[in-house]
Amino acid sequence: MDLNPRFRFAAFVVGPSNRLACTAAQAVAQSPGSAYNPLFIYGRSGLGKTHLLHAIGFGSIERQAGLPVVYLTLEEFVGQYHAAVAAGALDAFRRGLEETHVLLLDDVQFLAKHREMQAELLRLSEAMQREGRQLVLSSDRPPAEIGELDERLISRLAGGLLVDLAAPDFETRLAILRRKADERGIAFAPGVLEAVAEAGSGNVRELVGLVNRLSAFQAVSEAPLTPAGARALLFGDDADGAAAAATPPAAPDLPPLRETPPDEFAAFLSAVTRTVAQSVDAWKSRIGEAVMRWQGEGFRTTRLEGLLQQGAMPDVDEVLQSFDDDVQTLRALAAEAGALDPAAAGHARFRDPDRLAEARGFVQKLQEGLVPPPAPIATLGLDDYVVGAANEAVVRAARLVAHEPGRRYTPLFIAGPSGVGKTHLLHAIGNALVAGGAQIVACLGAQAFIEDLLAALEAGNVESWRRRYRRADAFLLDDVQLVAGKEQTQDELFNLFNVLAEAEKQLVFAADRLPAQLSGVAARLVTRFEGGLVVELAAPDRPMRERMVRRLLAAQGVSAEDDVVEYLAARPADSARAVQGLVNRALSAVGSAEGELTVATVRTAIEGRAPRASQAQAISALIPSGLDPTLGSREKLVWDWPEIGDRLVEDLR
Amino acid sequence: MTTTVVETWTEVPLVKFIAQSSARLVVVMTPAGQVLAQHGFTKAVDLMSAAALGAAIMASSGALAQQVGEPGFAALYHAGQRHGIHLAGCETPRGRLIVLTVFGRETSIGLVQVFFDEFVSALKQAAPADQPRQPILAADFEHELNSSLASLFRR
Amino acid sequence: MSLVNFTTREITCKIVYYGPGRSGKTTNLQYIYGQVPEDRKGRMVSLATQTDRTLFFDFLPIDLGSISGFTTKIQLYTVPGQVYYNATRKLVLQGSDGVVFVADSQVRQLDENIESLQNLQANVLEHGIDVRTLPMVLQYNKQDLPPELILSVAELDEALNFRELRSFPADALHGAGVFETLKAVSADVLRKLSEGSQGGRRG
Amino acid sequence: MSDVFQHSLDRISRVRGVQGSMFVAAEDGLAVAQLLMAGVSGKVLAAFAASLARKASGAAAATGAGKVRFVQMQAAGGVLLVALGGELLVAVVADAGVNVGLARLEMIRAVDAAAAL
Repeated sequence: MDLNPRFRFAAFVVGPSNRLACTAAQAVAQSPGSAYNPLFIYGRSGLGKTHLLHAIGFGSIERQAGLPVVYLTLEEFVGQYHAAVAAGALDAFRRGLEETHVLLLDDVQFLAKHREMQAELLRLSEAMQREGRQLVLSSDRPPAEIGELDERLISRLAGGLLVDLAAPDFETRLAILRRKADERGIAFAPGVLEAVAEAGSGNVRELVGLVNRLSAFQAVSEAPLTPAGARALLFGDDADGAAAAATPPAAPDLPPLRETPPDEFAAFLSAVTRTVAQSVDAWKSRIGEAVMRWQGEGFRTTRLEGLLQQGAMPDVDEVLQSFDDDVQTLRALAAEAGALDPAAAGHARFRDPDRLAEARGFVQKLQEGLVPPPAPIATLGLDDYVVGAANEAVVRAARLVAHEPGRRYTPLFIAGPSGVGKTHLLHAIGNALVAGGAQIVACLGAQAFIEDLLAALEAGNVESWRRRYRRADAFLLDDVQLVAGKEQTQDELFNLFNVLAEAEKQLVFAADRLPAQLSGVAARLVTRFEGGLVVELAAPDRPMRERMVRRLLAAQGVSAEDDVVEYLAARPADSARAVQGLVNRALSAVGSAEGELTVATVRTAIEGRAPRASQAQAISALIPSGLDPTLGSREKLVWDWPEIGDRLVEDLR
Repeated sequence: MTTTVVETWTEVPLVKFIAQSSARLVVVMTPAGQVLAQHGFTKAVDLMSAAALGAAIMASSGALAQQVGEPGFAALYHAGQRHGIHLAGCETPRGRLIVLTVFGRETSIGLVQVFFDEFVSALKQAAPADQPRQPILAADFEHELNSSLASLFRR
Repeated sequence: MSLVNFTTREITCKIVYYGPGRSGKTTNLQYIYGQVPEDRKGRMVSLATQTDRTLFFDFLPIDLGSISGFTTKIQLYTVPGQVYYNATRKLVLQGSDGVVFVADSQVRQLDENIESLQNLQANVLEHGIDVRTLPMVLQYNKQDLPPELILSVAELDEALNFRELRSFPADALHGAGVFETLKAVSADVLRKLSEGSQGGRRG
Repeated sequence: MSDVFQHSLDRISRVRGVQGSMFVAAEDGLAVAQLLMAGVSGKVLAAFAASLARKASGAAAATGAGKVRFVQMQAAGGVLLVALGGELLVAVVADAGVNVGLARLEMIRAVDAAAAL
């Protein structure tokens, strides 16, 4: 689309409301791609956004003849993109755009409607920025307010210079009206334009419309239009546009006022406004320049812009000086953060002087690597862990480890079939260590450990990930069998093991089998697992099961005779979780029978296919059990499915 | 406490009003503040500012009445701790007059109002109808204002 | 007292036309009243005697619209010139932000001008304001009279303007110089406000 | 407020011979509420009742007689009765043959009722 010759910088009327945007546009036109890339201009419609875009295009061509400049509205951009895709010439379309040195994209707020274009624009802007090609965009709102805009696109679009166009004030409106009147070669009586400017709206396009109406009216009537007539014509309260003589109604009979030129008050008004504005504007333009400079360097200047809105003049030197100091400290902090974690340095908090404290706090935390690893779950204590003959030895070892962390048995390796309470024990030990004064206790499942490492690798900050775990006072890892086949995780685990062991930090591992049976795990790890104490958790024996049933019933607030407890304990259950299932089914029987928990009702619930009166209690797939809460690892969820099978059959009957 | 008058016909009604209402200070003046008769003032400057302020208050309340669509307020009563002030206008054959009355606790606004009505009717009868007050010429406006003060205190 | 309200972004300031009796203070206001468009002015109040001598004050509120982000209103007052009315004149000066001293250019009025200027400083002092901090301009009115009856601007400056204030020749009856004077004093008052310095003005 | 006054004044006016009754602000001598026959000037009655009350109180204070409750002024053509309360007093003008005792009873009751408000 070619550029409209009427829209040049010379024709653009500069006033306090658009000085910032216009200066930035001229800077871009002088050296496209180097100064502010991308340049994003936003403001209500009719304030001159398109005019500026075209002016940048013209300015660039005037300096470098033949410079490829393209102006497109977003709608055209989308249209051309779809046409290229349809014609299978997408690559040609992309290369064509990437060749342009200055791409001017108008009304990009419509990006909200075209989701697919956002990725395309992101790719294009990265390519252009790499080759130092200038991208200029305009919209009726800032990027952050464009609906469902991709987060990365928002930061890229706002990454260069973001300037707004405000509605023109009285002076600028007046200047625009005079400029338009001269362009059309129309002369108005003095005061007419002032009257229009005074009442005029903020929208430049509307102002131009008003001038056209006035000139049309003046062309047909003989006498030149008077300000009062113009005001009446525009706001239609007195049709014939006669100059309404200002007769003072309430005042006593004044001496006859001779007909003096009516515009004296208007002239007085604009004179007073101008003189005051000059003395006020002096400090406003200084702050305006500072805003532009710092925004150019990518810093947020809300603090300075706030001052512009304020009426009274602040202490300009002090304000600018303190802003400079804050920016220098921010730069130093960003550098420091970058050394520790390259990704963190780019964060927005390092570009907003008002978030200086936050930036300083973040860097401090980074320095201490104190982003703490996951802690043990506080609710799992050692004392509410059901102890029985099968696990008595293990629990005693656990208490010893908690008592003398790092010295007694490190590492402690707990092996046992799933559901015998390994995880609960692991977290219980973790909590005991915390209670014993350990500052940082890392206690997590191997799956989470692996995912965390992958994220660090992806973000390229493995160093800070390593520091995160090496600072731990104790390291407890569940489901170690899951590291099988993952070399990088095992290497990291190996290094971590050595560092922590050397520092006599307590290590505890849990797995569903003995270390020797861990196939796919490096030998040097297996030997280290066996280096401390290996204990096995067996299935709960009968007395233990009895104790579990009693504890579970008590937890649910249900009382039951011994015969019921015996019956449940006698049922075959190879794990604490199986016992849990039995008790829950018994409880569901109680719920439906509304009666005492008797052996008869329990037996029917567990064995017989007693007809169920009603779907009394909706048994959710995840049964909240005190004993064995669901944790990160997936296989815990599978356990609940068989029960649903028979219930479905009943419902469908 | 002397009672002095510029125009003799005002003296009798004024003395009677003072006796009945036991007022402490009384000023009879034109709406411009020019004093026709006074009671209780010892210094000309006090009388001058009292007259100017009284006339200004009546002018302000008149303007205010106009704004709220009232023809005019009959009387203004300022209740103080030790003094009350009664300020009211009246029409006489010699033109509109304003009377400023300051009274203490020995009387009440009720009584002052009652006796003021009598004072006004007495003034209306006493006023010589033959020569209405000639309007003050613009040039010697200030002189006219001061002349009444001079006559009140020289005698 | 000029009220600068930053929350509602409004400024109201009070400008008093001071000067000896019949120097043209009220005439200034009446001319301004005639020029201000209907939607920009309030009702003009004149507390005067039958012979139109200002007894207490004339009052004219004017809306200047938005100046550097503030909706600005000025209230114009005149005072009675006669010495007799000093008590009421003093009241009108209360809380004024700017003064226009309207001098009568006639030769025979020079003493009254000087006396009124001194009276102004005494009354301003009584309100606890240092007259030097009060924005003020001089207007030498009735310059349209035959030269032999009046003093020239230079002579009047010599006699009255010992603070090097800005002075303006005027013919208030026909409007010459009226708005120039008002413009000068309003700009001074608003500029002083925008610099944020409250100066010696109190209460 | 005003219906309490009106009610009291109705009861007082029912006493035979009463020509006018009113509540008066003792301090200012201004009428607060009144029920007068034709020809009785409220303003004057209020002013003088208040003045009378003040003078009577002054006299009683001077002679150490304590608070004045009721004043009766017998005149050739009629009688003026004043009952004193706090800020308000009740004044009655009646012809000579009025049953003063009954009027007095109603007036005291009225002024106490007003004081209680």
